[in-house]
Amino acid sequence: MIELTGLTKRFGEVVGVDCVDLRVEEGAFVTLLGPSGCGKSTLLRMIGGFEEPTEGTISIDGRDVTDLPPNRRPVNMVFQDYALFPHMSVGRNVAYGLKVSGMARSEAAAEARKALDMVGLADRAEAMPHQLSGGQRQRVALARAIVRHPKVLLLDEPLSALDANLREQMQVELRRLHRLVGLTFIMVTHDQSEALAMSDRIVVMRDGRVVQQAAPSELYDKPADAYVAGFVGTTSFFEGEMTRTGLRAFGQTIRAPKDLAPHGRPARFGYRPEKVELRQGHVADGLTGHVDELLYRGDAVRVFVNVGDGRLAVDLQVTDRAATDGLPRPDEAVTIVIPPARLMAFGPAADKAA
Amino acid sequence: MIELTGLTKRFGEVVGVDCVDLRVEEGAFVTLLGPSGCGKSTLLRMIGGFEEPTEGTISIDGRDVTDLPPNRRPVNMVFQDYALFPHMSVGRNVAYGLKVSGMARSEAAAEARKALDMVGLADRAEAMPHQLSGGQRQRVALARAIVRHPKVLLLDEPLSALDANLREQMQVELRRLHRLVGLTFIMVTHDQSEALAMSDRIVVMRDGRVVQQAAPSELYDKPADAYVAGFVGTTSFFEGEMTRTGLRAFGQTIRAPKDLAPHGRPARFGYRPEKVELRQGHVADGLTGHVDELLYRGDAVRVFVNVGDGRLAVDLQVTDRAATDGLPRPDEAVTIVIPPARLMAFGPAADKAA
Amino acid sequence: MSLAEPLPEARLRARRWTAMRRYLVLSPPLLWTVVFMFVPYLTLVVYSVWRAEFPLAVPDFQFGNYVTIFTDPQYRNVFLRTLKIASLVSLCALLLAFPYAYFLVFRVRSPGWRLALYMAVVAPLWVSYLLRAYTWKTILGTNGILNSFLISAGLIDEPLTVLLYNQAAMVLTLTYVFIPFMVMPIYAALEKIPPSLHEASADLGEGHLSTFFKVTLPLAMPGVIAGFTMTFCLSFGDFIAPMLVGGPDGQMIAGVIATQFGAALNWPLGSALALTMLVFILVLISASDRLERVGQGRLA
Amino acid sequence: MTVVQEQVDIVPVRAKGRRRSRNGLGARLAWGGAIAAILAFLYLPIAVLVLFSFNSGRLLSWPIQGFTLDWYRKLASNEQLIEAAWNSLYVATCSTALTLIIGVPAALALDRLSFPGKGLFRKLVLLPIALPGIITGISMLTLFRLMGANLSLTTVIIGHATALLAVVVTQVYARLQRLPRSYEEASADLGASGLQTFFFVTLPNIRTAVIGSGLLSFTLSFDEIPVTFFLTGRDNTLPMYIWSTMRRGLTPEINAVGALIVLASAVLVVLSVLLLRDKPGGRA
Amino acid sequence: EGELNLLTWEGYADPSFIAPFEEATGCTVSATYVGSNDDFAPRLAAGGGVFDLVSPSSDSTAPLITAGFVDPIDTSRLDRWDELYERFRTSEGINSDGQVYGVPYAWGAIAFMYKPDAFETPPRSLDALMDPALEGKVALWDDKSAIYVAARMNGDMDIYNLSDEQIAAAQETLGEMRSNVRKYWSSAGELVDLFASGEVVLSNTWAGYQSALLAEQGIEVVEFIPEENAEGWMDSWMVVSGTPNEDCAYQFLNMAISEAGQCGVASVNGYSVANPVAARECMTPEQFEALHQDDPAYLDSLLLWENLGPRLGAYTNAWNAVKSQ
Ligand SMILES: Nc1ncnc2c1ncn2[C@@H]1O[C@H](COP(=O)(O)OP(=O)(O)OP(=O)(O)O)[C@@H](O)[C@H]1O
Ligand SMILES: Nc1ncnc2c1ncn2[C@@H]1O[C@H](COP(=O)(O)OP(=O)(O)OP(=O)(O)O)[C@@H](O)[C@H]1O
Ligand SMILES: [Mg+2]
Ligand SMILES: [Mg+2]
Repeated sequence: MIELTGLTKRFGEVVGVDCVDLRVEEGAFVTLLGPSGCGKSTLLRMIGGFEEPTEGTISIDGRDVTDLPPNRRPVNMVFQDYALFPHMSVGRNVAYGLKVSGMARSEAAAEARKALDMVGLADRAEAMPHQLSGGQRQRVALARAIVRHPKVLLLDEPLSALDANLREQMQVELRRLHRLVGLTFIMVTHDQSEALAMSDRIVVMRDGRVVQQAAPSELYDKPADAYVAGFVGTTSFFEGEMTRTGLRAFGQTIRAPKDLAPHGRPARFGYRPEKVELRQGHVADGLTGHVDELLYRGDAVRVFVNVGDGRLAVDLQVTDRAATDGLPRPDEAVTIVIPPARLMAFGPAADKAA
Repeated sequence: MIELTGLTKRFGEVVGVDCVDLRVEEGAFVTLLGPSGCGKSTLLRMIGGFEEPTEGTISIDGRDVTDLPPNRRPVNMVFQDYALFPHMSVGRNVAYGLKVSGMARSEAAAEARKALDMVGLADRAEAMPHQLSGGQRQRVALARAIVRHPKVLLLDEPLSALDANLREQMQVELRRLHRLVGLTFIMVTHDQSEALAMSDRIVVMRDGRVVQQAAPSELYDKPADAYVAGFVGTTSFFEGEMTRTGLRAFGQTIRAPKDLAPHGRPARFGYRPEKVELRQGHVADGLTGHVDELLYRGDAVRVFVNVGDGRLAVDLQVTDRAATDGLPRPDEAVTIVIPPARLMAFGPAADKAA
Repeated sequence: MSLAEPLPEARLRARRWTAMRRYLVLSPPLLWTVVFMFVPYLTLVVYSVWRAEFPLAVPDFQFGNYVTIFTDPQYRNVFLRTLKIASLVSLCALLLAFPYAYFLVFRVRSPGWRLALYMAVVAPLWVSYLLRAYTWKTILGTNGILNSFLISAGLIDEPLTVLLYNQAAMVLTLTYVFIPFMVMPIYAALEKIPPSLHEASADLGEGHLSTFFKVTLPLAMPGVIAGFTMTFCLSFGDFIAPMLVGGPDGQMIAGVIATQFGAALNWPLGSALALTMLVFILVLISASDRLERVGQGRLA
Repeated sequence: MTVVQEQVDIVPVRAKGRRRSRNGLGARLAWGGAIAAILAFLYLPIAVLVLFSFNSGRLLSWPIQGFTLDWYRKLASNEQLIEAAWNSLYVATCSTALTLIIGVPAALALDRLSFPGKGLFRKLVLLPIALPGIITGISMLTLFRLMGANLSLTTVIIGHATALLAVVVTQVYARLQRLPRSYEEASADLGASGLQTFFFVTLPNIRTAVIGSGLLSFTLSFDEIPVTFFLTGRDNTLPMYIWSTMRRGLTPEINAVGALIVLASAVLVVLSVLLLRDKPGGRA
Repeated sequence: EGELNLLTWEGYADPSFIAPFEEATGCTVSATYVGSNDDFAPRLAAGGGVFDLVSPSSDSTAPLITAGFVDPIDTSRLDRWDELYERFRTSEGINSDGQVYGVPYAWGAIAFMYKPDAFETPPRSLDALMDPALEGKVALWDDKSAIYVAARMNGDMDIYNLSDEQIAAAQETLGEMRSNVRKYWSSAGELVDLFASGEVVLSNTWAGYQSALLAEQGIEVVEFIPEENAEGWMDSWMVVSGTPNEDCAYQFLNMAISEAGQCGVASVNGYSVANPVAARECMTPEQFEALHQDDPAYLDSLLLWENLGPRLGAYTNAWNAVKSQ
């Protein structure tokens, strides 16, 4: 179990990580998610021992490791650029960390082979890193990290250098490996779909602070604020105000749970585009507007609707029921019907949403 | 109208573009789609005049332009890296094409301003390119290309350098601009969702040849072969054989249209993961297997199911009906039910699918 | 359109014009290199098989000059001495340059300081070669600055004469003059090593020193080879330091070549010597090039 | 010949900071001492040169005898030296202009064109930078002899231009490689002719490399000996003059010349650092 | 009008007598210096049309004449031709096919000089060069003349007709001497400097010249003719063929053998001169005597340099081999 207490890192004026408290259970797959520059890497690197915290402590299994150098922590890292030693063969790369701790050459080679086997590269032990594809290098980096049987495996954007197909494949691989070795994984990513797909638990960061930590489905369905809502999945935002009759926005009123937001004060609301319905013409209890633009996506069509001075999105599932022929056309009048349970409310202060 | 006849480009041994015939109607938005190295850029660059065709001709509006240098073709290009001249202000970048053709300075500036206005950047004319964000640079590049009123606008992966959010935004912008200026757009992309979202017509390329040209929805619903099916959208493939009772695969038989494929010969079949149903336990007339792994994606969950020696995918819409709690768990027995109309068949020769 | 069908006249003309424009760009440099580089090397080859006859040489075809070079011990002596001195110079420069470059890349944190210290080694390149070499003569002389300083400081009574007019003085001077050529490529090579490699090594349990020998040094090899080759070639072809600070045993191969073109007035022999040197250096360069590429392929 | 390309590419700066070191004071002192020693080795001679140019005694020994500007005065009235300096200036200017006129198209051709014999062309152009000047010098001497051309400053200029071509080509080529081809294509696409593209787009973007390599080849030409040694007629360049006076003996006057050259070089270095620092707008 | 480009020795174009000449004739003079007689032919061979006048020693003139680098002299245009030493006027070095190619100018000995304060007993013989006490204290001219010196040390006095064995022996002697040699000097100034800065105490020298330069710096040296005798030399001016400045050249030649040139070169360099008549006019009697202008026997006693002809290669090769060891 890893425990971070009041962990802070300042680079001169810049605050990289700002007083983070975090507990990671043994065997969990935790993802640090956030936009570029939010401090994910810095946090991970402090756990790995590559940055010294300005304040706060890090303990692993109850032991304070805050001041240990990287080579003395029970933690290994998979670097974003893999950091394979270019002058050593794959086998020697993987065995590198074993020989240091005094393991005999033959034993180390055997261990390395086992680790390579686990990532499906047992036959490439003789190859040089530059002879491997991106996905293979990735897996060598993994093997090199797990061969030392660390307590925790740190992964800094392990899939960002791979192309889409390979990324999806490696996501499945990583999940499987996690189940197989039973280690604690802490992964950094800025890709929300990756975070959703892979983790048991997601830690959303912003400006060096933790904004929300939750299981993926909880994060998607109950984002803590507009920032998370905009960052994880797509959210259509609009300004409105709760009244006694419902939610009033764009001069129209729709049904909404009474306690969605404080009455009589303008606030920000939103919904997931795939959770709402689009009807032709004007329909009561919906937001009526005109179709602006359609983006076809194969399995769905995203329809942008101009409502008053705002623009809202609706995702239509392209099923047999609503084939492409039945799609609305630009400038057609349509109404967006939002199930009240699907409305999300955010405080007025919430800003900067996608 | 652009017409390519037998257009071929060889680089020594390598065939970049292989005997392509293509007609692009005036005012159309055509996308060249294909994986890296399939010859999209080469084709576009031949239209722009940056590569000399080895064979074949290019004509624009009936005039043969095959041997004209780029500066004498009624065609302009938006480069992937924007290629804004870093030593000129935004205004001078846009006016450049006018000045070199001898337009007076003041007139050129006025025209440039108009073009910048069209992309919403009239107030940034004095800025230097490096002071702009990625999306703004993109728009300057667009303005610079359209200011010369070309007959055709070529776009080589115009959005690939932008991050996901901005890309979606620019997709909408580009569509709008296309409607606004009424020019012919020919765009290159390797991103199928971008191609689906933006174009009137998609030209799928592979190894220098055109594999299929069709409207987006036609392409998605009726891919010409396994290659297109795998490349555009997701397809789950499996091997099977048509028998009199239906389609036999993994030792199970499911219902299928009689004329789906020749009987008695092994062939390749597939379906779109979002068009099928997943049922718990064993159900007649479906493919039964065990859940392997789940990837959560917010609005959907992709379930991988091991059926016999194959692995199939099913996308479950995460709606109120099937909340995340109701999801199958790894190793649970499930059955995939494929509506017969959703089955796609590909010849036995079809290979290399995603 | 089929291949056999001839292109229309207009299209042919357009193609020809494009081709011509390329040659307009290309021809001045091409002409220059052919006339002033390729032909001179050829004339050198021609001279080398001619026979020396007063005043210069007469056409002939024989390899006597090469036979002389490879049989007369005086040329072997000078060649070996030049080899020795150039190697020593490269070695000394390496021993000074590597720590310096290492310090710049891995120990200096401020980019400003790094730039300043980098410029500090490169800047002397801009100061006259002759003057830099000459200063050592004034420093090392019997009554020179170093000796008089040591005497006035009471460290020695008699001036040291071992400082100047010998091979050590030549090595010192050449090292001084050519050290920037060693620092630059080593710096570039060290600079290219991703910091994550060092972190990965630490992560896997290695200490500083073993990381240096297992990771840093092997990856810096391309730079070391490049710097070594450059320094070696430059000092190998020097004939000025021997005349300034060399003693009676200071003759180097370039000096011998200069003599053949001067006092000895034996251009054919001189040409043959120069070509021998040229071939030697070409072999050296391509060997080091290959070594370097092997090393760089890995980092790519 | 990567040897070459690396060594002339000017000043890479790495911006990213590194991890704070965990080592103590001892290591830092040791490093500091070593670096200081290397810097002393590099700059002590130059300091000596400048210091002794003000030495009133003839003998170059410690301590210096007194302060004087005599050597500078002598130098100012030394006609031969002044003429040599002018000759050098003339040679350096002409050969720099020539190298740029030949070298920039050569770099363009190497980077943008493909033509038969390109490999040999590249090798030939780049050769002189690793080759001892003496070989360039004598090979051109044999050529001029064969052509029956008289040795003069003109032959020196041709020699310098040839020897220094590689400097310009490598630097401009390196810059061109970093310059996306799409700029030129965009320019052609927007209707500019080849010349318009070169002057409006290419040249402004390789400006710093052209100026930088020009400055470098100017300094190198100003300081050139091995090639000049074989190709000069009766006219002396400054280094040849200094060389002959040096061979004739130690004269403190040379310290004065040296001090002036150090001053000029310092100005040049500062100038080139200023000129070559890419303005933010100039970066690709 | 016109210019003159001299390829000559240091001191032969000294402003003290060149400046008046330039003023009187309007010919501007510039000079390039050689360090050895071996430099003349290569400089002319590397490309003509550069120099107008050269001043090689009489042993090196023959190749220049054979190669056609120099033109015959029209002695009728020289006012004082007949005043020159008969021995020089008719010397083999400047006469060929009945034509005269050079105008004798100055002569002297390749003497030795030493620093008196470094010796208890002044050296008399060349053996001093091998004295172990002088380790690293000797300098030697970087010229084939070193072979002549070594041959005499070996007792081979016919130094211009050495056999291969004798040359090899000389080469060996020079090799043994090397531990004593600090530097092979290649210009007058360099030798001066070696003495002035205390690097060496014994060397051969262009008699009269370097010792005078050292005296100027207040450094005392003593010249001597060793027991093994010394070589002698005589320099003459020659007109480079095809010179566009012939008029100036002849004006210069006339000046050179007049009082201006003769006393000029004598006082600047300390060399003896070729025109005793002019010398008597402008020299003090002491100087006249000191320069042996009145003593033809002294001239005869010197081993005056001779053209080595086909043997030249053997000598230079031997000397190069010494330097390469
Ligand atoms: N060595 C450093 N010196 C100064 N500032 C730093 C340093 N490292 C990181 N920072 C700053 O700390 C903040 C967090 O950086 P960090 O690298 O952790 O971001 P990140 O979330 O990993 O971003 P990305 O997704 O781009 O990798 C940023 O503002 C960054 O500029
Ligand atoms: N100048 C060239 N010389 C040799 N081969 C080339 C050249 N340009 C392209 N090719 C080859 O032609 C083929 C098509 O290249 P092209 O650039 O058109 O692909 P692309 O579809 O644009 O790929 P990407 O998506 O990676 O840009 C590739 O195999 C490529 O290697
Ligand atoms: Mg990061
Ligand atoms: Mg492309």
